Amino acid sequence: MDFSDSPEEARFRAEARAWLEKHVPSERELAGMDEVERCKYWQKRKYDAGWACIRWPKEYGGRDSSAMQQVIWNQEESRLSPPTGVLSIGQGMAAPTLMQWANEEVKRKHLPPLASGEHIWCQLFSEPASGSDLAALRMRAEREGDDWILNGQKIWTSGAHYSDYGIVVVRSDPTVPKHQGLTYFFVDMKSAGIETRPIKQISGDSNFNEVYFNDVRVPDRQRLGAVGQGWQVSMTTLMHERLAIGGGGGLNTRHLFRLAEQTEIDGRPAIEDRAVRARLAHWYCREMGLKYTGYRAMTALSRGEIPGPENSISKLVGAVQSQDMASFAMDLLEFCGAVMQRDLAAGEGQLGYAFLGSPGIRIAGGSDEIMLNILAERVLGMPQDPRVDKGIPFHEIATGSKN
Amino acid sequence: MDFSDSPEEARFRAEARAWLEKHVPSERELAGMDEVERCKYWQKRKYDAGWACIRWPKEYGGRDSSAMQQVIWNQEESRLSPPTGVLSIGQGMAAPTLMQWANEEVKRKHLPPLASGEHIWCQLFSEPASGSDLAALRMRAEREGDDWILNGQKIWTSGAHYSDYGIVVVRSDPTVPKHQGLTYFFVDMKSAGIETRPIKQISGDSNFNEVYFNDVRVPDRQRLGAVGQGWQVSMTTLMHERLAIGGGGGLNTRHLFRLAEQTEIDGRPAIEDRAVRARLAHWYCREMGLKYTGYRAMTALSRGEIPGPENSISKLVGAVQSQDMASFAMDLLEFCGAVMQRDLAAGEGQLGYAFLGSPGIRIAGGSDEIMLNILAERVLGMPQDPRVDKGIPFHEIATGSKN
Amino acid sequence: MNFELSDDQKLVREQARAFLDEHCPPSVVRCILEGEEPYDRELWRGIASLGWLGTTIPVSYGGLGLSHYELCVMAEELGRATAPVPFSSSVYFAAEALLLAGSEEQKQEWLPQLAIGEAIGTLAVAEGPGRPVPSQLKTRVSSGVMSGEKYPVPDGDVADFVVVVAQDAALGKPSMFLVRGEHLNRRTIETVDRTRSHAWIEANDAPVECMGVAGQGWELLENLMNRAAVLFAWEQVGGSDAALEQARQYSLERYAFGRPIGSFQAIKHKLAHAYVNNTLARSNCYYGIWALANDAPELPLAAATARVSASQAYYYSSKENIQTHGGMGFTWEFDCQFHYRRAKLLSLAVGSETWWQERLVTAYEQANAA
Amino acid sequence: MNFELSDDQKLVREQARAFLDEHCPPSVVRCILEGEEPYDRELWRGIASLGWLGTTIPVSYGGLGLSHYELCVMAEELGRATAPVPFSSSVYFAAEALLLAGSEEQKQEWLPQLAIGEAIGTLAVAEGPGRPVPSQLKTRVSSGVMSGEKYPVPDGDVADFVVVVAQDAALGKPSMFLVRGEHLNRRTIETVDRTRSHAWIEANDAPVECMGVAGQGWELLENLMNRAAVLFAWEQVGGSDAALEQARQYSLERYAFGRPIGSFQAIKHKLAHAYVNNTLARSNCYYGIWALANDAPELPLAAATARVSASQAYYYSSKENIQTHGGMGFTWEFDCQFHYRRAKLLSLAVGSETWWQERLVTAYEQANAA
Repeated sequence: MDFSDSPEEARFRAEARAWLEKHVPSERELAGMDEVERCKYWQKRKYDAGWACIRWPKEYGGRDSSAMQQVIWNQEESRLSPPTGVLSIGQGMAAPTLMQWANEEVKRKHLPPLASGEHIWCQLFSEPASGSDLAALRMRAEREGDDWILNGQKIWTSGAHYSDYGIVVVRSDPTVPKHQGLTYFFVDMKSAGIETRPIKQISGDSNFNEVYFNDVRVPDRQRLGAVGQGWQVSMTTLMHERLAIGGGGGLNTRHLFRLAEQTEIDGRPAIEDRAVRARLAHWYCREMGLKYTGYRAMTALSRGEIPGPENSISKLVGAVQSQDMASFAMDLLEFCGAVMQRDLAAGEGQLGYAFLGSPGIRIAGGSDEIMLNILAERVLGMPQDPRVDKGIPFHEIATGSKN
Repeated sequence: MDFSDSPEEARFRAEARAWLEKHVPSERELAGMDEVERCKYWQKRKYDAGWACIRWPKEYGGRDSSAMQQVIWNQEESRLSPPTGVLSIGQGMAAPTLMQWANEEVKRKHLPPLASGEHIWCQLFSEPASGSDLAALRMRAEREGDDWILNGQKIWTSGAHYSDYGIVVVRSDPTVPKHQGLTYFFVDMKSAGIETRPIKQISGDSNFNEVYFNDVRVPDRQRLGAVGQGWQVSMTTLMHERLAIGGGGGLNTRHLFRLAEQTEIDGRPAIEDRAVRARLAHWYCREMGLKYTGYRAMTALSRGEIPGPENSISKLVGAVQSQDMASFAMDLLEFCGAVMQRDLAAGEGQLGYAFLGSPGIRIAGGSDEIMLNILAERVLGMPQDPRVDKGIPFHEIATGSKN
Repeated sequence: MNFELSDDQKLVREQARAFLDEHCPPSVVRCILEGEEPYDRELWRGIASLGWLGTTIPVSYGGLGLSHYELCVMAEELGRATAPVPFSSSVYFAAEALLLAGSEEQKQEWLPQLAIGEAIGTLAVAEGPGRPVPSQLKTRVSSGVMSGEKYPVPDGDVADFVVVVAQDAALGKPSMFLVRGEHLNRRTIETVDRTRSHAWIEANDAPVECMGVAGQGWELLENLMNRAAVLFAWEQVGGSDAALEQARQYSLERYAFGRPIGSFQAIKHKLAHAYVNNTLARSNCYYGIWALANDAPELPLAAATARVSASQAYYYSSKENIQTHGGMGFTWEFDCQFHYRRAKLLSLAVGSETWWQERLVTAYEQANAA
Repeated sequence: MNFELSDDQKLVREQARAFLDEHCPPSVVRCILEGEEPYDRELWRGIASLGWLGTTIPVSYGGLGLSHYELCVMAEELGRATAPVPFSSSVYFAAEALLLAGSEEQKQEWLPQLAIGEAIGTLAVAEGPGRPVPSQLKTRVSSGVMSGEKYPVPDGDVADFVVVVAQDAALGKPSMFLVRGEHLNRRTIETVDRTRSHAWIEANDAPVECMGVAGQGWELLENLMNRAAVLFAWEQVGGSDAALEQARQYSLERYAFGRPIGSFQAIKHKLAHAYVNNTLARSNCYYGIWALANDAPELPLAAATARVSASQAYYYSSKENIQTHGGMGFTWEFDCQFHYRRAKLLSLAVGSETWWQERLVTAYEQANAA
């Protein structure tokens, strides 16, 4: 057991680092660009030099690298924090789905522009009435000759307004049980009939959109998998989603230790208060547990094993902890904990921002409750809840007034 | 809002206290008696003076007192801690069931000896395969002329070995859905074919028994309610059980404060350690919340209202808290927390005893999970889990290898 | 034993609830959240016209002369409605401070105005981050004028006067002072809950009047905080019950996997825990209000007990209300955010849960040493 | 990056598990719980004959000369089996102490005997209730003889020698000493887990030998505790996994309401939480054993992190295992009690969770100050 690279890994790391240090664009170089332009700009540079999506096959724009090289590349790239965010859904979720389900023609046409950053993709799965219960989605697809006509509403779509394409799963047959009546497509987001509206969150951010489909025409050749096979195709996407989302944002214990050093309780640094110390120790242990669990996953990856359910743990533990830590940190500041006024609040109001953002982290990408179900069922092998909707035609399943 | 008695209440309290102070037997008077004898001795004295089961009608051995007078009596009696324990199931659970479901002849015959302490009753409900799911019980009753023949096993029966009678619910028809095939009896515990074995708990105590029924003959006149109505009759008993069991045993915060004053951390009293203080404060708040919830229930009672689900709360909060407090108290003693040797352990090893006893409190009288279900369903009006056994003949319901 | 509110007090609650249902629906709260107004003036006038602001102010000063029992049910209902008005500042802080420590002139000047909502008062304690310590107060009063800054001050941007605890230079100890709003520099500041306005205030040689015995400012503050803590706890319990009810209602109407999500144990037990927390907190609030209404020596312990359990209960129910709502719960459009914001704001309004835990144990020790 | 045990180390684990499955089934544990024997002698001989006791003892002293990586997987398996043997006392405490601070003679005398299980050693720190403080140790050594009492001492009733930290009268500071069992008064005492024997011991002018540098007894003890904490954490994680597995298995086999109780979310989520705790603790144990095996400066922080999370995980899984079993879970007859008792015992064996939380923050501060 050791923390150092193998000689090959070290060589690769040095090469990657050297290239990155030379080529990551400076703030000045990016001046005037919005976030989408920045990401595209940087991605194009990587693509031209053969450093884009390095684990992908060369013929689709990648480098044929190993999983471990991808991990090393990610570590090195993230050290320098170049702009990458808007590309992650297309490259991390849409692309693996295309690789597995699309025909060669589609792959050759669509994967290289994904790798180069020319095309941005988004994911259109959730609907207002189908969150945790994704397979309850209602958006309709009806066949018309060689095309399909899509009608309905999607929600929680990041980047819908700047995306070129979207992956979408829809109901092609409401008369069969819910998992059987779904079909999966990719759509041109510039198609007539698609309307996008941002959703404002309580933190004030708008990271998501609602997307309305009104008679949107999609050619049948943009179907992935067979008609009625949408659920299986979605599973490919979701498996990669769980790998893509981490503990995600929020506070960490380093922030908390620093705050406790800088804040006083009864005239002494808060870090000397044993009630504070006990809380810090508790959260630190869990954060480190996640960190080293990640190391174990990376090791498995480097040995060619498929990482297990570690990411469900990371998201579950991280989200709850981040909320409680934000609340506790605000308490440390006492009356002033509520202040979000930038010039007066500790850390420019970021505690309040973390507090308001954390409820979303506990839900996005699978709620706490769904994560616990996944761990219980898929890891511990415990039985599913009784499924009252099992085998029932979709249009006969009970729904409530809030669906 | 006030804590004092109304003038009538005060008068009653004074009367009760005066009698109690004069008549509660001294330790010397009780010397040589076992617990059962002590309880009977004291009960007989109360009965003879008209102070037994005071809320019961006079014709059944009571005093026709009000609910509030009963509360006051209980407060005054418990101040002096005379022996009462072995009578509580008969008087608190069997008697109310008889009052509601027995005919006049049975009531006149059996209630007075319950009030006088002459007869001790026990409750025979749970079975090895039916704990939380009481209605899944299997013990059979088959009709034979004017009698019923009982066969099977009951468990968790307190006091079975010294009881004169028992209330028992059994399956009289396994071919109908499970709640419909039950019938309720009272049985003479000296009947041929009844065998009792104590169950040892991990704390070393044996508060419960297994009771085996082998062709036990019970006259039909000892049936309570109609054939097949056993579930409804049981509900009467269980409603009174939930009133009878409280937070029950275990540690309280007063013990913990005292321990924290007497134990040192790094050469200072543990009570000065803020981590300790925060924990004590947390538990204290919950304990006081239970205490004042009890006051509210008593007030409701005094106004003739029926107490709500407070006792589910008390048991739920009290049991979990008692376990955590015992564990924490042992931690305060550090290495020595594990010691149960009477002459060396703090409080003569009672912490370890509380630690070992607390898992039982979390289960007896309804597990944490059942209590939460009760609160969610009966108080908050939330729906039941889907019942896969609903409407299915009992003998066709799925069972596992541990049932 | 009579550990219950009287029928009259319950009637007050019902009337308060009916009034707020009508005049303080979520749309009113949202209007303040999204707009620039510091509070809802129409609601404030309505509350004033019902006499709520003068509940515990003696009749001789223009109030209703009722007890704290009547006040606590109003607090509960205002909490339930997350009402966007400076009620707590004017009533729990300013009026209580005047009644505790005001001179006859001060009372005569301000109480009648507070009682009818013509004046708004508040209390300024904090001077930025951390737990205030009497010896370290930076705001100072010398020769009758005050200098220094205080923030956050609830409703400090709209208050006609502010009760301030400041270092009394002559004594080297804190005293309590009253300063008029017009003598302050002040600006509205952003907090986690914009439905309750807060300010940064600054005094530069602002003229002040002393309240109570000079040099006893900290003892007065402690007493005032204990009293306010009980009333805030009632507000918190009202809010917490409302958040639970919101979650419960949604869980019955929202279906997943062919059944209401409220039939899943994960949701049922979550809400049952919220119910337990709320019940324990409410019972502690009963004891707290008894201690407050009777000026009982148990007040410090009773207030801390009510305060800690109410803060915990409201945090839990407000965050799990969002969680129960799933994705919609954390959208701006849904109203779940009102309770989540308010829960945090109230939990800091008179000192954090941690602080009150510490106060609780201190009060316990003092009660048991006596 | 290679954050995993080697295939050889995993093989050691498999062999250990296979051996203990055969030679340490629940019936063996129960026999010690219910009987008068201090430990299972046959199991002890078996373990000794496999060389486990000498895992980290150099070959020159009769051991296997392997690393702590091999030792930690044995600790895990012994924890899983709740093995009733003095392994931790002899190996984590006595052998480690000799390797850290023993003189050449002491090593030559004791290590070969420890390695083959002919001698049992242990460590005595506690002198009754509370957290030991170096300046307040009552056991004293003066002119080469020791007086005082220590309890509880794990396996103190069967140990051939005891490593003791005692006040060194000549220096006024604690030193570490070795005292032979025959020079002690001792008696077996009852603890929460009778499957691991404990004693009260007393020295009356007992002859002792110094270990390590005189006056550095406390520093040695701190180091020894950090090392032992990592190994105990592995034992705890092994036990915690076994308790979870027991609960899981029962939940699949026990039916209520016509379905396995493991299909109810109350049970599923309970066990999922246990799984999360165990996984985090195990990952922290990986880091801990890396720090121990490499004598890394991160050891104090790594040990505390592993220790705290392992103590929490085992407490949770052992108590919720009983809860999952319902009524049968708290009977003497069922085996759930083994983990519940052992979890508590181990969580105190080298200092409580609270203490280690305190040590963790201290280590964090030191690491970040450096």
